[in-house]
Amino acid sequence: MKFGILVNEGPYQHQASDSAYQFARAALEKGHEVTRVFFYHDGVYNGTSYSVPPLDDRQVTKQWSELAKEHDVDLVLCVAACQRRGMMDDGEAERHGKGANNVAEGFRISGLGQLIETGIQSDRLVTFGD
Amino acid sequence: MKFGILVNEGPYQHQASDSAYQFARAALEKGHEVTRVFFYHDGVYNGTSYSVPPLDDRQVTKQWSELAKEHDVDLVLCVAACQRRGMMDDGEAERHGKGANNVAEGFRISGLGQLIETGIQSDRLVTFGD
Amino acid sequence: MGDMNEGGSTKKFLYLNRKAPYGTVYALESLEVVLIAAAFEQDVSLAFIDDGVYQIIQGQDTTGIGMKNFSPTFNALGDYDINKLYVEKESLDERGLTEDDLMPLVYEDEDDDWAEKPSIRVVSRAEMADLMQDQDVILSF
Amino acid sequence: MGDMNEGGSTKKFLYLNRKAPYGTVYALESLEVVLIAAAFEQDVSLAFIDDGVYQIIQGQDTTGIGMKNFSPTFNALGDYDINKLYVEKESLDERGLTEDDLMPLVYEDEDDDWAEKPSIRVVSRAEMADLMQDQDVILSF
Amino acid sequence: MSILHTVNKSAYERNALESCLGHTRPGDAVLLIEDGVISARAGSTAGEKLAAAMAETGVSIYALGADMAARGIPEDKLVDGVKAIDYAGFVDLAAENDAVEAWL
Amino acid sequence: MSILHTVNKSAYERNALESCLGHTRPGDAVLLIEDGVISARAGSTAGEKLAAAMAETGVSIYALGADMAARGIPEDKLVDGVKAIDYAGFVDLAAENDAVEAWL
Repeated sequence: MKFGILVNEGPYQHQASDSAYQFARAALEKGHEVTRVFFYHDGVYNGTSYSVPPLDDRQVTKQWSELAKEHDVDLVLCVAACQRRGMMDDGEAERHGKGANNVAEGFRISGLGQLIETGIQSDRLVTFGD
Repeated sequence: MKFGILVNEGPYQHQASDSAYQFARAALEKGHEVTRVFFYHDGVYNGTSYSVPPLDDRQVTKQWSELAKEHDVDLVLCVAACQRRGMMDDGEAERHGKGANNVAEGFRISGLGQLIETGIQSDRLVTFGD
Repeated sequence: MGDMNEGGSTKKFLYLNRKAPYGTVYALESLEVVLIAAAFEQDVSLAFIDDGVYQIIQGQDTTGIGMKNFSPTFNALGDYDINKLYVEKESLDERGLTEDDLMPLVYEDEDDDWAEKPSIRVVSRAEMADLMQDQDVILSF
Repeated sequence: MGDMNEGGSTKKFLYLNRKAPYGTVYALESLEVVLIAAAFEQDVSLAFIDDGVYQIIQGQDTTGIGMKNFSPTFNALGDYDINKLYVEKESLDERGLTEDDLMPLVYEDEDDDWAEKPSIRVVSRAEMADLMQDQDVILSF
Repeated sequence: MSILHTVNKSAYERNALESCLGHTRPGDAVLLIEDGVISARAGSTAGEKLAAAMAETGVSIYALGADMAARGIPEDKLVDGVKAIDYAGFVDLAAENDAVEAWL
Repeated sequence: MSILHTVNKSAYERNALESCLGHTRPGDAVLLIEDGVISARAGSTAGEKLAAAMAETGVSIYALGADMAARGIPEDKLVDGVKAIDYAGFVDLAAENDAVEAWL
């Protein structure tokens, strides 16, 4: 079965991203496909490459990056949410003439259409938020 | 009277930062002093220089920077919260060997002790959160 | 925007709005998804329950809080063929609100000589529960 | 850490904990402030009401959710002279909890030959309300 | 001693207002801000509870006008006894009371 | 048709569980995750409401074991009829029902 996942909150403040990650891992372990994780609202902060959590804490961004690499999961950060919240890839930084790429490996910035597309193309869309 | 302000949430997702800003403005207009605004938890995202909100939306970070400049308000981002959430000044970027300065003008990164100090030195501490 | 629906399938999408506007961004960013969704030619419904009914209340004036009043955007939904806005009666009642307190949202029915019709349908909690059962994708923020 | 309290004044600080641990970060980051506060030699109290009582429940095991179990840190508070942890009885009752379900937090009383004493004081809602009236600074997260 | 309590969430969504009202003392002030103002609309179930609490607890209840306007609540739709104030009034309340307690 | 409803907040803090239970149909499943598991502790006021809802609505109630453990709730302290499951069980529920509805 194809699962799409929506994450509405950033890392650390809420458990949403942790729960989504555990769900994605479990789905993959059961042989399902996780087509895309769409990060909306504060969820885009999950993709920051600038995070340096304490060593004894979970490394939220790194976990997602590794999941994407291992299982070819598409991690999409909503572009409009990124603009409000200070997340930039090279293209965005160049377009706005400020900032620098702070998007971690395995994540990409794209439009809200990717969320609708996930809803259409996956068998189930599972949402995690506050 | 001396007011200290604590902001627990980032910009846009919650109204906390907006309410805190309006409160600070009103306090200053009435002749009070706003000694410090301490940004904790996701509140540290208020200090990102990488934000490019839509032009018809409020510019949260810029408003704070201007307030700090006009009224000499100390805007402090909690260092531990910054590390988890990907906010860095030059010193932090150098220390961790990654990232770049994404702290906006008028904000500085410092320790939680600054929050306690604000509680001690101000007449009232007013908290805004989720 | 052309045919964005590559798979060709049409699904029923329900947008579940349970939160008040302005205190959190969810109401605004939900509406932004709905507007994008219009290009995908899916079957779109919006549900307003609990404090979500305040999203479409009349007379919103955000001057004093420095935020943009996005409620006029709801008027545009009809032009995008999004005209099924279900509002739960029990949620209105609890809050001391009636349908008259809501914005008079309308659309033009192309199957009925472009007659102007109301987009808002006040339904009971039981009807709202039935509506949910009938969906393929339910989005909550 | 020396005398961090430059002004020389001592204020009464109350940390208001109303949220469950792990679902949100507030419980953990509140505790981090309390630990820092210890260096400032203020009069510190902690209040646990509503779901906040779950922060000091026994037997927390976070293995399955991939997060760090920070509840052992509460054991260290006594060493920092933070030994006034007020827990609201009504909040425990509602949730089907008793004092026995909480961690047995203690401190050594230097004024009583270092006798080990409980840090947790279960109080009524009315007593909690009185406690709040007695504070200079109330921190909520 | 008296406390200014702030409540920023609706009584329909969260228990913050109820918990706050259970911890006030006569002479305290409760200020509804952000989504909290929704609880103060007349003719609502939360509004009735608020009216009862005012009578029972001897606290004064305020609502931030800017947040009421954003949520389409005119002053004449406020529960009797709740006073609409602006941010300057918020600052005054914070100064007049001895401490500010946020019910987040 | 059936729905898997997820509730991630405690019934003491928010109205999500109550609102969810008012919108279920017989055959639906409700899964308590994160702070939501607090509602399922036996001997609590929320637990009693949950038991009543199960009897009245014909829904199945589940709680995520990992979140229960983190909050110190052992399986034998669950309200009768609530089933503890792991993340794999969560995935199964999402697959078995026709849609997943998050009560955020």
